[in-house]
Amino acid sequence: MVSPVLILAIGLGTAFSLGLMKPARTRVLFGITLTALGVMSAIALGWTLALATGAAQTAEIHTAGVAPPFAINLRVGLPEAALLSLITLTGLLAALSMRAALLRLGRGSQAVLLVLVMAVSGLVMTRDLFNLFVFIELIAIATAGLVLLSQDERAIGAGFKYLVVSQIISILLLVGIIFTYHATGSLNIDDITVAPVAFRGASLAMFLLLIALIVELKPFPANGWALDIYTSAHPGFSALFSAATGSAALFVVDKVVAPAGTEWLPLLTGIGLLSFVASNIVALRQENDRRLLGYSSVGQLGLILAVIGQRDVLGDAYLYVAGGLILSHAVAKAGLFWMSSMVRGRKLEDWAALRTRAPMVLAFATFVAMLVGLPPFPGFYAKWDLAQALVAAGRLPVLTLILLGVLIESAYLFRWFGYAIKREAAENGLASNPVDCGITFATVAGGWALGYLWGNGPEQFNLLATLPAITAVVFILLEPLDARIKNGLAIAALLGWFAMVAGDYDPMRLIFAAVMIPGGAVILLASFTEKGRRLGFYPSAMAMYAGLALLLEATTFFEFFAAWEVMTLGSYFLILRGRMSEPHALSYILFSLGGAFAILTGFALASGGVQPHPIDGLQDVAAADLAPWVFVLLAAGFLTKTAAMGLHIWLPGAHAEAETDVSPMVSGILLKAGLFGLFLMLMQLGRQSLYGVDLTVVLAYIGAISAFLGAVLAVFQEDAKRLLAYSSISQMGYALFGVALMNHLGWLLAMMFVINHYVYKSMLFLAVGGVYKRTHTKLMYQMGGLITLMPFSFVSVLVGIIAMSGVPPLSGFGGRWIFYNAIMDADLRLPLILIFMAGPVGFLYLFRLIHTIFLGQLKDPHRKLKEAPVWILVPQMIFVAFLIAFAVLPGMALQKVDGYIGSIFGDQPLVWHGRAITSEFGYWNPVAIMAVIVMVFVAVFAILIAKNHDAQMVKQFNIVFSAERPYRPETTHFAWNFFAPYRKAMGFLETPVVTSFWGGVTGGINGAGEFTRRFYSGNGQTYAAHVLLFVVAVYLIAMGGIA
Amino acid sequence: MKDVDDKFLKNIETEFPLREELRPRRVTTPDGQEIEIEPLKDYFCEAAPKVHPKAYIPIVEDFYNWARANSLWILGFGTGCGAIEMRPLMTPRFDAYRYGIQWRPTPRQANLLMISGYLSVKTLKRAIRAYEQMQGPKYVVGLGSCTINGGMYWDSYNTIKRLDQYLPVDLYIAGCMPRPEALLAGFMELKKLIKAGKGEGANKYAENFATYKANQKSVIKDWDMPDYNW
Amino acid sequence: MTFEWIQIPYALLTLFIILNYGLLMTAVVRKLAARVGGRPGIPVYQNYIDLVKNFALRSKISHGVMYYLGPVFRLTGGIGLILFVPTIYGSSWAQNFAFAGDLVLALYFVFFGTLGMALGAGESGHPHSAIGVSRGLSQVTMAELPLALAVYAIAVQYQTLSITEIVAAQQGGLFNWTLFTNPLAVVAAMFAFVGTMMRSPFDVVLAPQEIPIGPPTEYHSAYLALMQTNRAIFPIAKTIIYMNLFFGGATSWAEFAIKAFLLYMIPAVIGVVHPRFRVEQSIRFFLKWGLPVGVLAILTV
Amino acid sequence: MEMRHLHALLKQRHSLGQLEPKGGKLAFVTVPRENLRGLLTELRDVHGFTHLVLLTAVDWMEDGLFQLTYMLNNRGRDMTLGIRVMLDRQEAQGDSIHDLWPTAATYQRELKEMFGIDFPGSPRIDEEFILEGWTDLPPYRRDFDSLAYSQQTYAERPGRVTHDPREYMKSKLYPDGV
Repeated sequence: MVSPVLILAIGLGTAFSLGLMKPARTRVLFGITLTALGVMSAIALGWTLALATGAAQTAEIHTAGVAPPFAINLRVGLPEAALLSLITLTGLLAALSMRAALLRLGRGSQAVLLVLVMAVSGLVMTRDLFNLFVFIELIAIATAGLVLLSQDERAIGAGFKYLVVSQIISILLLVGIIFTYHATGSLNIDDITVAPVAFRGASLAMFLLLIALIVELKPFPANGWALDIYTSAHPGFSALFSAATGSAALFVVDKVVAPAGTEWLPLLTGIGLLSFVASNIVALRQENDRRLLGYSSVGQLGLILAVIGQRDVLGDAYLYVAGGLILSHAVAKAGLFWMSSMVRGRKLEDWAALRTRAPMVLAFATFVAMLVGLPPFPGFYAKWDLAQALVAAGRLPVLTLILLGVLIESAYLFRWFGYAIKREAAENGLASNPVDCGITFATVAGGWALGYLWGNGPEQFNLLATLPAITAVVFILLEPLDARIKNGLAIAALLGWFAMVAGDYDPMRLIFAAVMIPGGAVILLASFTEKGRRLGFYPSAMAMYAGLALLLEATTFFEFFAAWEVMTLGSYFLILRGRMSEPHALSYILFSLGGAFAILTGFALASGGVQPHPIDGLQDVAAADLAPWVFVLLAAGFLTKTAAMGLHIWLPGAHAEAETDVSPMVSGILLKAGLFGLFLMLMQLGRQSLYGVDLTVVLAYIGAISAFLGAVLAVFQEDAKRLLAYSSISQMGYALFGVALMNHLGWLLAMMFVINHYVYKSMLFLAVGGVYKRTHTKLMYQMGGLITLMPFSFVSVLVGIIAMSGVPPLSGFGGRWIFYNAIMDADLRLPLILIFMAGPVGFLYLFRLIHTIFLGQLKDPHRKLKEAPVWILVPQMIFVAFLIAFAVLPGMALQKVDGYIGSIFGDQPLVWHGRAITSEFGYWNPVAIMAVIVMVFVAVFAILIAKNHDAQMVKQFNIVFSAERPYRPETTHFAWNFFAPYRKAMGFLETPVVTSFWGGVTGGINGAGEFTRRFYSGNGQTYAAHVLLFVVAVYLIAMGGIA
Repeated sequence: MKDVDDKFLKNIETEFPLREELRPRRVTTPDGQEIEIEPLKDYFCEAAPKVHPKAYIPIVEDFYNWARANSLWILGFGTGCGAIEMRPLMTPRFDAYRYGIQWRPTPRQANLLMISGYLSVKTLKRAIRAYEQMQGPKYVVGLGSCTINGGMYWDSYNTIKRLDQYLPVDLYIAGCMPRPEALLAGFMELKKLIKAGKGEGANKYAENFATYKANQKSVIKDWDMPDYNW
Repeated sequence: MTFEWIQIPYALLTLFIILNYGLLMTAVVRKLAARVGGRPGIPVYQNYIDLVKNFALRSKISHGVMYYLGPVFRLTGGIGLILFVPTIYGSSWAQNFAFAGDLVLALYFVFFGTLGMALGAGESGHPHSAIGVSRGLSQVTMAELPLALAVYAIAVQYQTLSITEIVAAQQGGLFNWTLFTNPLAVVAAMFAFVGTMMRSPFDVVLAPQEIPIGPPTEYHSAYLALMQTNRAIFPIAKTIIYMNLFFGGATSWAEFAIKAFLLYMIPAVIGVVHPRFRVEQSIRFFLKWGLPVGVLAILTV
Repeated sequence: MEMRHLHALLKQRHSLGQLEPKGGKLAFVTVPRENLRGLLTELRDVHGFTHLVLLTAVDWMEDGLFQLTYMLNNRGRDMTLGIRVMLDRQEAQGDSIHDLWPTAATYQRELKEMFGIDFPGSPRIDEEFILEGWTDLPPYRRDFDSLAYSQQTYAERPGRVTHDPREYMKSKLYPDGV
């Protein structure tokens, strides 16, 4: 093993030796610089590997051969080694990224870069306070020098401001060091630990040390100077500044605070949280990509500072959590800065240029997911463990603030990602070249590798090692293939997985699995219509299906949550593919993440920090005091997914604007995940009361209100897919109501809805999508009379709406029959009224759907339309056949589930004999119903044929029109505002109360961001004053508490 | 014909242009194709009316005719001042309902068209349309002298003078206007005709379709509909 | 109960009786209304003549498949409704095919004909048809609500969904009728009854004066004849359900005839003295009067 | 008297013709075409003639003129004033007043169809009013011979005879010729 001191030595040595060489041979010089950085990285990596595998022990290096405090000592443990690798690698890649500037400015700049990397590395290794000071000074000078590399004029100002502030920091630090020496008699960090920190001077010393280091972390609001650097410096350097310097500074804080004692931790927590939340709020309003990244960096550093503040409760997991967050931040932020060097424009929208390069989009997605802490990246694992620890220690407010911050952060990051995918891409907006791309992809690879490493941690569930997740990743690699081949593979993968696992599931899980996995395969048949490569679709879809598959497999809280997040992420990318879906996908991911955080908190509350915690263990807390809170949190999360009224506003847009084959996936399948969660939760927790209110009753009310309002809103839609989306809200309301009844038949009803809603909603979305493919519009009133041109689509819509409205003989009726039997012995009477109202209202929008599209007057441009593409029809016809079969033989799916639910509730209200079903109250004989109806229908039809077989077939204008004739089909088709009389009576229900509420919330946060942003005036003196005021304020608050 | 001034007629514009909404037009389909729309062909059925034979068994036809006679559904369409004379038929004093006579608001369900008085050319077009949209067997009754020979509108520039030139009239009820009693008497006559199997106006119209059309088109200059309004 | 072949002729017989009863009764009601107005009115057999006449029309047109099937759906809905509900309590043969399903089936099958008719009318392409359907559906959403609540109330009251059992529970005297044991539910249900019988003040669907005549505007000949047949059957079928649920059912055909007639007269009488509601007015009416009664009914059971 | 007073008042600003009173409440006056608009506007806005009762035309074929009559009514004082404008029959063009009274547009459409008098700028002026597919002279022009037209256009039932009512009734009532 080479000594790690060589990292410093090589850095410094090369920097000096550069000065001795001929300045003209720039390429050689640059090569030497790179080599030096490469060697430094290699050493760091070697140490990391050795330490991680246990091949080496933590190295203590004493310079000058004497023990501290008489000499400087350096330490390289695993965290140090990992950070060193990060710093040196970032340095190497940054050098590559800045190659043009470095070559232009020659050896001096390269030397400064090397010094910076060396100094940052030294900062990590050293255990001596004064040495620390020296390195910080070195960093300050080197940074100021490198800032000037940029050709941006603002960089000069930024560099100057930076120098001013660093001097303040240095002074504070120096005074702190002097005080410390005075107090402890040593400058070695390890000695401070031993010495008592009892008297006032010591805590003041500690305060000065810490505050200096904290200001180095650019906390909000004392950070105006740093943001100017991010905005104006070369992005290659900004990456280094954010990833390497920031991480090292954090490490130093950690180093210093560890001996100082736990009483300092709340200070760190407070500053960290303030910085995290506030920076993210301000970032919401940023237009400039690099400044936004700057705010995000500040926020992330604040987050990690807050995590350092939690080191007392994190215990063994501390390194895992903090490390995960630091590495996620560093890799992602560095990657984004380097990418920004390729994007020509500085506006966020300019990133749309990335869209032309699929791998770049992948890189962007990777970095965004890493920053937000989504699976499978280290931040995700870290976030989970952090939440567990915080809840176990009773620090819910801290967790809440962190999650709030993450949510805001995801808001602007995903908005930005949405811009990149959806906005107009400028010509030549991307200055891509092999080197920059290489840097970016190296970073991406690093990110994924870290994800794998973190998943492989002790006692962890490695997401990337599961078969479904691997499949999803494989589909990223398969991207160059033709879409049809990929589609075939995807279907095979889904069916294969189902065949593999189906045997192990209980009947209820089996139904969910059948809907989610082979059900997904059936919908994928429709994707055969798409030609070309269809980049991005299959990885996203397979990620979603992987999430669903893992969800069903999950046995522990973590597995469940991880699967949930994977599913959310995959579906977000899927939804974002829609043509107009940018804002809707954003609101989808935000609501989903909000819901997911509720689930996270709920799980953490339930597990009490015990890892891993089996899902079945949830029932152990059912009797505990916190059980109702767990119930509320989990339910909130699941209700967000099922889009219960109040949390529904993401759904209509997301489902309506998605692509033809995506809408049925997200509507027919994805919504069921929420129901699945509710089932799991209720099975374990049972009824819970909060302040005397039975929470299942609340759920029932929410379900009933969703069922009713969803239906009413659907009635007023002009857009066919939006109508179906609102209808989903209503249908999920029914299912929710059934689940919340907490009796056997209620659950059976919900299961029936799981099957039925999947079938008919997928069918209707596909049919409407097929029509959209031909007419290029979703506005129903622009269509009309398509029945003769698209008979198959018509049949599937017809069967779909009969089934959905519950009219016998199709399967929807079964749902209604079970519903009536279920409510017979329920105590809930009032919400029933809403459910009863919802039924006929549903009839309204369904009729409108079929009438305005297929009946009425055919429009001019549609006269020559063809039937929808055959591959869109195939799944529809499968669904039609299934619906009819299921109507006659409901037992084929329900009987087993019925038995299973019976085993949960310990009763068996339904008796199945032959094809007939009897309950305590009534009976249902589907075969007889079908037979009678078919017989009567055929008989009446025969009479009509006998009389009217010779009827003259007429055309669309051959109608009696009060003795006039129709003018144009557009003016004859009664379609727009179809239920105008209904609107007159019930239109008040359309008032967008919920939308206004959420609009107010986002508006408020944005307003806060706008207000806070004015704080940054751009004036160096003001910034210096900020820093001083910040120090004074913190002093007053902190010393008041500590001393 | 002494009044006729041969030099008078000055057809300024003999050919009336087809109305804009009926002219062939080109539209772009959603796929970007250009297609030709011919409204009269694409939106209206072009088939000619058919002659419908009587039921094969005479007694069945007699039974049907009896039913038709006792279930006269009048199209609620008042063409002229005579419409006012129909309203009393619904009142207690006359009550036509007792004879199986009812008013229907849609031609599809009506089988008796009452031309109640003078018929301007503009209304004639609507009357023809309404008649053709009724389903056979169907009957036409002309009310008042205006439908017989023009009556007081004998020299009007805008009213037809002889209804049977344009529609197959089964029965005229004379008078200016005929009173409700006369109308009832006329209905009784019509019933007799129908029961006797003589109410074959629809078939007559189909048989002499060309003649009727020629007559109609000679007065309706802007023929803006298909030849037969199904 | 299970199926035996003899039930088919029995059911056809029931159907025959009800069809004739319906044709005669609607004519009698019209005649009564005429007499009130001082007119002689139509002959009582007029419905038969109209039916024959419409079947005997020679020329017909068709607007398409759904237009053609609309009346078939409509009549199937009416006939099916009769067949799924036991007509005479205690009769060995007038039970029809009630073994196929219970009250829930009857409630939901009502929509079968409505849906088919609406679709058929829709394909005719006539705006009045669509307007009529829009009005009718809007109105029915609220009009049916009190019935749903009342049905739930009495199902809970009798602890069964089987119509036969509900009728059985009402036997043994006038005061065993739901009318007296649960008056609130009956009042609520009667709101729905009046609201869905297509009579004034709730006949804005047809509204002959403004949108002649709503959904059936384009229908004629045998199509119309099928719909007329349904017009005779369907109100009776509905009346049978109400009779069975709220008024003690019928143990003989005579009782059936009297009860059905009296029930049918309720909307007829209300209709002749009330002007028409607009859709939003009737919706508000049901919200204001029907809904509270229904809510009381389910809360007090 | 009131009418004369008004006439005298208006005469100061507009070139009015002689007032032709027809009883106390109704009078007519003729104005040149170019004075029409100003006069109407003043009558409407200043003198309370807010109601356009009718706008009609008379065909003075022999003089080669069309006469337009604008009947205005002052509701408060129960006065009606008829304004006459003479137009050249050959040119047959009037000035649209649809911006003063929107209803005038309908009258002007009727005049266009029945007399062939054009009112440039009037809304929907070229659309058919009550005639459809009319191809002949405007039917209210006096050179249009309604009888001749109807005989040439509409089929007649043979056997129609015209009686002199006086002679006919005499023969009916006193068949013996007493």
